[in-house]
Amino acid sequence: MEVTAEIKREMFWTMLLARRLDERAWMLHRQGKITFHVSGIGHEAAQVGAAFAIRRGYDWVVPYYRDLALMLALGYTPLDFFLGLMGRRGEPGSGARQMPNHWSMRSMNVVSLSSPVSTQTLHAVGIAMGIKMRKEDKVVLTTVGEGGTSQGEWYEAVNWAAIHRLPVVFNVQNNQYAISEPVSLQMAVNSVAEKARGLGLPGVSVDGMDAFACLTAFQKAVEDARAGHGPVLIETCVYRITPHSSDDDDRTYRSREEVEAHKKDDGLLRTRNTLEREGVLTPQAVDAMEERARQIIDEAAAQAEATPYPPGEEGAFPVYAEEVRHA
Amino acid sequence: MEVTAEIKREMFWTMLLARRLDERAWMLHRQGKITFHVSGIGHEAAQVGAAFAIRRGYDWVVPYYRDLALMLALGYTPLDFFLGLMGRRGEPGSGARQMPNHWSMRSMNVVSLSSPVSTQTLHAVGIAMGIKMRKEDKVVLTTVGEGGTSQGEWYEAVNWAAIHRLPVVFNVQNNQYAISEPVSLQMAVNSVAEKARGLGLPGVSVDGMDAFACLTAFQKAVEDARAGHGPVLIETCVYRITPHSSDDDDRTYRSREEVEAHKKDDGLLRTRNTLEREGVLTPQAVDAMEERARQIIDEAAAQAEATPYPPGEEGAFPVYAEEVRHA
Amino acid sequence: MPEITLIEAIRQALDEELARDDRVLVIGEDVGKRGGVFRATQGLYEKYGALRVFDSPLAEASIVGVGVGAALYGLRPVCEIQFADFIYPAFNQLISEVARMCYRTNGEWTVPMVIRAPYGGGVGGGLYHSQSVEAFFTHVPGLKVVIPSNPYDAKGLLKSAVRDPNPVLFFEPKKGYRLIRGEVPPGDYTVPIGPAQVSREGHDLSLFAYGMMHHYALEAAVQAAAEGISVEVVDLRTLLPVDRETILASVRKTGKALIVHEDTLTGGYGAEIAAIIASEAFTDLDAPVRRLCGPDVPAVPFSPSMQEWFMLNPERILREIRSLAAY
Amino acid sequence: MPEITLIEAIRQALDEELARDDRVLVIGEDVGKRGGVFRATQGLYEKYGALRVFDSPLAEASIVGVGVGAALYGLRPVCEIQFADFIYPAFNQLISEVARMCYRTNGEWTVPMVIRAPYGGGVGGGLYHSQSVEAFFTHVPGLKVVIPSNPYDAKGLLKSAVRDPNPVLFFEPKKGYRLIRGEVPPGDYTVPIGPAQVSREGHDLSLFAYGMMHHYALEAAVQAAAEGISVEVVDLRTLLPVDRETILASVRKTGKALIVHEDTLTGGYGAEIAAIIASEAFTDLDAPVRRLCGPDVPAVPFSPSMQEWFMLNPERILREIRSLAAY
Ligand SMILES: Cc1ncc(C[n+]2csc(CCOP(=O)(O)OP(=O)(O)O)c2C)c(N)n1
Ligand SMILES: Cc1ncc(C[n+]2csc(CCOP(=O)(O)OP(=O)(O)O)c2C)c(N)n1
Ligand SMILES: [Mg+2]
Ligand SMILES: [Mg+2]
Repeated sequence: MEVTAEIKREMFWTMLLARRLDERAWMLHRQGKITFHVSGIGHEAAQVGAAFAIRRGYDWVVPYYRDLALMLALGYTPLDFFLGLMGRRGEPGSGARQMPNHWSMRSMNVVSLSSPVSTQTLHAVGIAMGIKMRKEDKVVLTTVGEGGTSQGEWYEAVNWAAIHRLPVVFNVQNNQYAISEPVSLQMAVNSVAEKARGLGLPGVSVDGMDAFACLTAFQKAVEDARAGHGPVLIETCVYRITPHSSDDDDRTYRSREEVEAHKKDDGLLRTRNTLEREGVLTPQAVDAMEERARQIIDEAAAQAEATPYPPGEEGAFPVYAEEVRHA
Repeated sequence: MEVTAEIKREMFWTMLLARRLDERAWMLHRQGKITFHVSGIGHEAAQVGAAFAIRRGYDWVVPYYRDLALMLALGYTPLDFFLGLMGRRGEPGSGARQMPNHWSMRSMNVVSLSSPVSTQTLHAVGIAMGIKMRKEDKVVLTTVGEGGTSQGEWYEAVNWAAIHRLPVVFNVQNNQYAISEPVSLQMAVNSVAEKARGLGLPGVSVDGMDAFACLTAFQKAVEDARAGHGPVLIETCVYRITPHSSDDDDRTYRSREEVEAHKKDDGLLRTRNTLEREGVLTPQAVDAMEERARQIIDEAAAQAEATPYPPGEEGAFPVYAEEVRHA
Repeated sequence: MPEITLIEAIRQALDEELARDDRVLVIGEDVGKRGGVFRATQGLYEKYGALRVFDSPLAEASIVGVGVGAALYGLRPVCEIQFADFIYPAFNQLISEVARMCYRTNGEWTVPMVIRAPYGGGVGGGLYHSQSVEAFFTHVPGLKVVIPSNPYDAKGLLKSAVRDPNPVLFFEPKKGYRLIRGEVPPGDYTVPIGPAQVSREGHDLSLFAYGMMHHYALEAAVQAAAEGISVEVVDLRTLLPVDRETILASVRKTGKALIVHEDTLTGGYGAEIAAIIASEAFTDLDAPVRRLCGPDVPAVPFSPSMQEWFMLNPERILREIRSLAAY
Repeated sequence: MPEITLIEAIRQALDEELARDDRVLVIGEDVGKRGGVFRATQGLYEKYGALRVFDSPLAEASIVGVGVGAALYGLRPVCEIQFADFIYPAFNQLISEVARMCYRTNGEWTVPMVIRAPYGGGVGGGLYHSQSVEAFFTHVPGLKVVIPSNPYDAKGLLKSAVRDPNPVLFFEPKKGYRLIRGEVPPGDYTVPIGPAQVSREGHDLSLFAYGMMHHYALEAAVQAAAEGISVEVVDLRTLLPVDRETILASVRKTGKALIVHEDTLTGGYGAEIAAIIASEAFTDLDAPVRRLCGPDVPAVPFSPSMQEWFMLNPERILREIRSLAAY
């Protein structure tokens, strides 16, 4: 699939929007307007690479909490995001029952996420079982952090998909930390890709700061999975530029120098430079995008702030399917 | 370590005793004298290879339910075995609370086993943590079936040991079936050894019908682990010659021809042939061993049958350590 | 009407549901060629193929987690846990995912699925093949919990479970699999999930039970009648949601309540029933609410003597009836 | 005496126990350099080193399972589950192994270990950072379950837990970590596991609570006193084993019982307390046993409005007190 200039600009736009939204969330937190934020800064390039490799709305997506850029690419809106951050009425994924970043978007085949890490990986495999039973040519993309790969459920999921050659692309976003713990405390191998090979599926490691390298890797994996060649694991090597969440203080476990070094090689910057070099973007075009992002974000944030909380009694349902009122 | 003729004879004797005990258990089941038996026939050579590679009573052992031969090598007696089969008073591992083959022998550092597969693998790792903390040069041997390696807990255990280079020898007794399911329904790779490599530890596959090949492989692994080089996984390729248990009917899922073929290449036969060829054993010596085994087994079975059940009310304790009466 | 066994009723329900709705699939260990270790799926693999009667890896978290995915995709998975004792590896999926998918997505996603498991003691299964696990799940909003006591209900309730838009845990009293026979019409019918059933009318006291204990309760009630005590027996059948109306109506009539279950006493399901009665029928009570339950030890011991000590039986229930009636 | 926070009391207990007994070690996610996400282990890594304050992989089954092994080896592990909501992956280890090691080996092996976890809502944590999980464990013979409500008890009970020869689950009301302060003597003392505590004497009704709800109960009791209602408040503190004597003595005195917990109603811990009272204090009761508990929904929703709807508070408890007093 050719990556046209337009696609490249759209990818960049999505990354940019994700970044600015995320930064706004941090600002809202500092202002005391929200209580919690978990950030995707540093992951955007890789997520956008994944998003643009699938048939959005046709393929299935089983994401995790850092996937803001991925979700935006799937049609999640800045307003959706703010409603989630603020727990306001009409939050689309859960009616404000879930914490921020616990996405769900049925219209786009995006499945709901819980907080315990890695449970979702098995859901991706179950969906792929359905796809296989129904002889569809759909693919499931599922994401998780590298720390999450220490969970037995993650292993079981990958193993099951490998045995039955199911159409799943397992994306592990390796940002080098699980809260405070470095990768060396999660695994004895140098990359998650090696783990995949031990389970009998291809494992690929790709530079997650390079959106287009990611796109290429995901396109190949998606193509293989769609063609019935079985699952693939793609490790996107990214870096968590922020603390784990707004509750974290990362100064206790990593140096400022380390973080600063990674900021300089950030995926958003790199993509911008590449696209400017290629003539796909001009500085003026980027400025215009920045302006557009700011406007969109200002408006969405204001609208969310103006939205009330759901009535408390709505917490009473729907415990069972019979009680669903808004589905 | 030199494998003297005496050691070889002892290994053969242990295998033989295990086999005859196991056959007796099947007979007792047919006679309606016991309600359940889970058999180790076909696994003996590999287990004896493992047992003779460790320092028995010094190293730790975390076994699984097929390990009769391993347990005999550790000092478990035929009487212990029959008391377990019949649920009689004085059964040493559990006071007849547990099903047969759920060993425990504290005097020999053999840890108690539950029925849910693979939980024990994590215990082995915890013991190895203690060994490391205390700077001992002990090693932990733990066993499991190949089906058990599908459990997340197994993966987590191996991963943890690999990360911290703990002195554990993980033995997977691959007998090609988990009840009715062939290996191809448990993993996409050709051997469990490959899984180990994906987790960053050496994985070795060895012919489990060859007791001495097993011995050599385990000796090397134990030596490495003891020297602080970290864990090793040894897959012993065996065959479950009997149904899964006395509750199983294996004719529903595998052919008689397959089973018969494996019987012909059984580890006990092979060891006998090897040792006779080497002049370590004579047919007369084997006959004498058979006779000794029969006597021991007859006596033990009779003694167990003559032993009463524990008083039912003993089931009331010890739920808590304060209630222990027999420890 | 033909008399069939409990297990045959379950097999029939599965067979008919697989035939009725091509979204239905069975997932579990040894459910394929082997037809299940209790033969609940005998012949179904041959009839519906390996994709719809699916031999899973030996991994319960996977069985349930993949089931969730399949349900999200639009299928109707019936997951088999080989013994209820082995449901714990799936506990995270059951509590974190299955039970709250509907609630957490405000109904955007639901997981219509059934989780079947044989439970209960008295079968020589020892600590890990005898457990009653219902109380872990009757505390979990979002789940339905069903325990049939007879073939008619088993078939009808299982069909309802398969068609229910919610997740249903379906625990089968395995001691009764072949022991309990009853009339079952061939072909389609359902028994609704929810209502308890007054299986014997009486006026001196109300006896609440389910599963095997319901049979013992009936036996005891017959004997009590011979002594002039009129016992109303209620088969709870659906444990969650609780059928408060039937329970309270019975107690209001008789003024005395005895709750019987095989599971251990403290924190067992009977506590909830007792608490409801104590709160809602206070003025109707002529005697303290009594519970007759398994003793507070971890599970049923193996030795026949201790197993008998653990298990309830009609005689012990009768004694409790006499004592309560005399209050 | 110095006033310290709940979390500081816990930190002190850990620190002093690590210093007192070199068999004690702490295992958990982010407990090392990070000092725990709630800072319960702050400074301990620096003081006792990486082996005794051990950063585990992101895998709760492992944390507990390795803890079991360590305990078998002779150590005294204190396992931290980062949030109680994430204890479910360890459920199999807790139920199948931890709770019944002593029983199943007739006391040959025991697993003295502590499993700590912050629990409870009202902290904006949504469905997966707010759960009360005690009822899953108060049903399990072999476990002890402790929930301290104040710094003095927290320190004294945690020390007792570390020294207990049995496994102890220690749930900490995280909303109170920094909110609740109290006098705590520096240095060593213990509070025994077992006895509940009458924290306020009264004669009109008995109110049973624990954790955060105990504080709300006390507040409500003070307000009730102003209205002329004399409430006896009992801090249950140890949930398993149940302190029947203290509970029954109080109810016999007041004739009325109100049980308050944050966890959802059906099948919650309060059911057992209600059942005990209904059975043992029947003739002393002047009113139905009441339970005031969380609503039967899967867990606390995120949005502040729905969270408030879910959570109990002193006002709601006061209303229930008035209603029961007026009965
Ligand atoms: C089962 C479980 N245990 C603990 C946590 C708490 N927790 C939330 S995120 C996290 C670290 C995740 O690290 P990783 O998987 O690498 O993803 P990242 O956050 O780095 O993207 C932890 C420990 C959790 N959410 N789930
Ligand atoms: C968690 C769990 N699930 C299911 C079972 C039932 N079960 C007992 S043995 C067994 C097969 C084990 O196969 P494998 O690990 O290969 O060991 P083998 O019996 O072949 O030696 C099964 C499914 C169990 N014991 N534990
Ligand atoms: Mg990470
Ligand atoms: Mg096997």
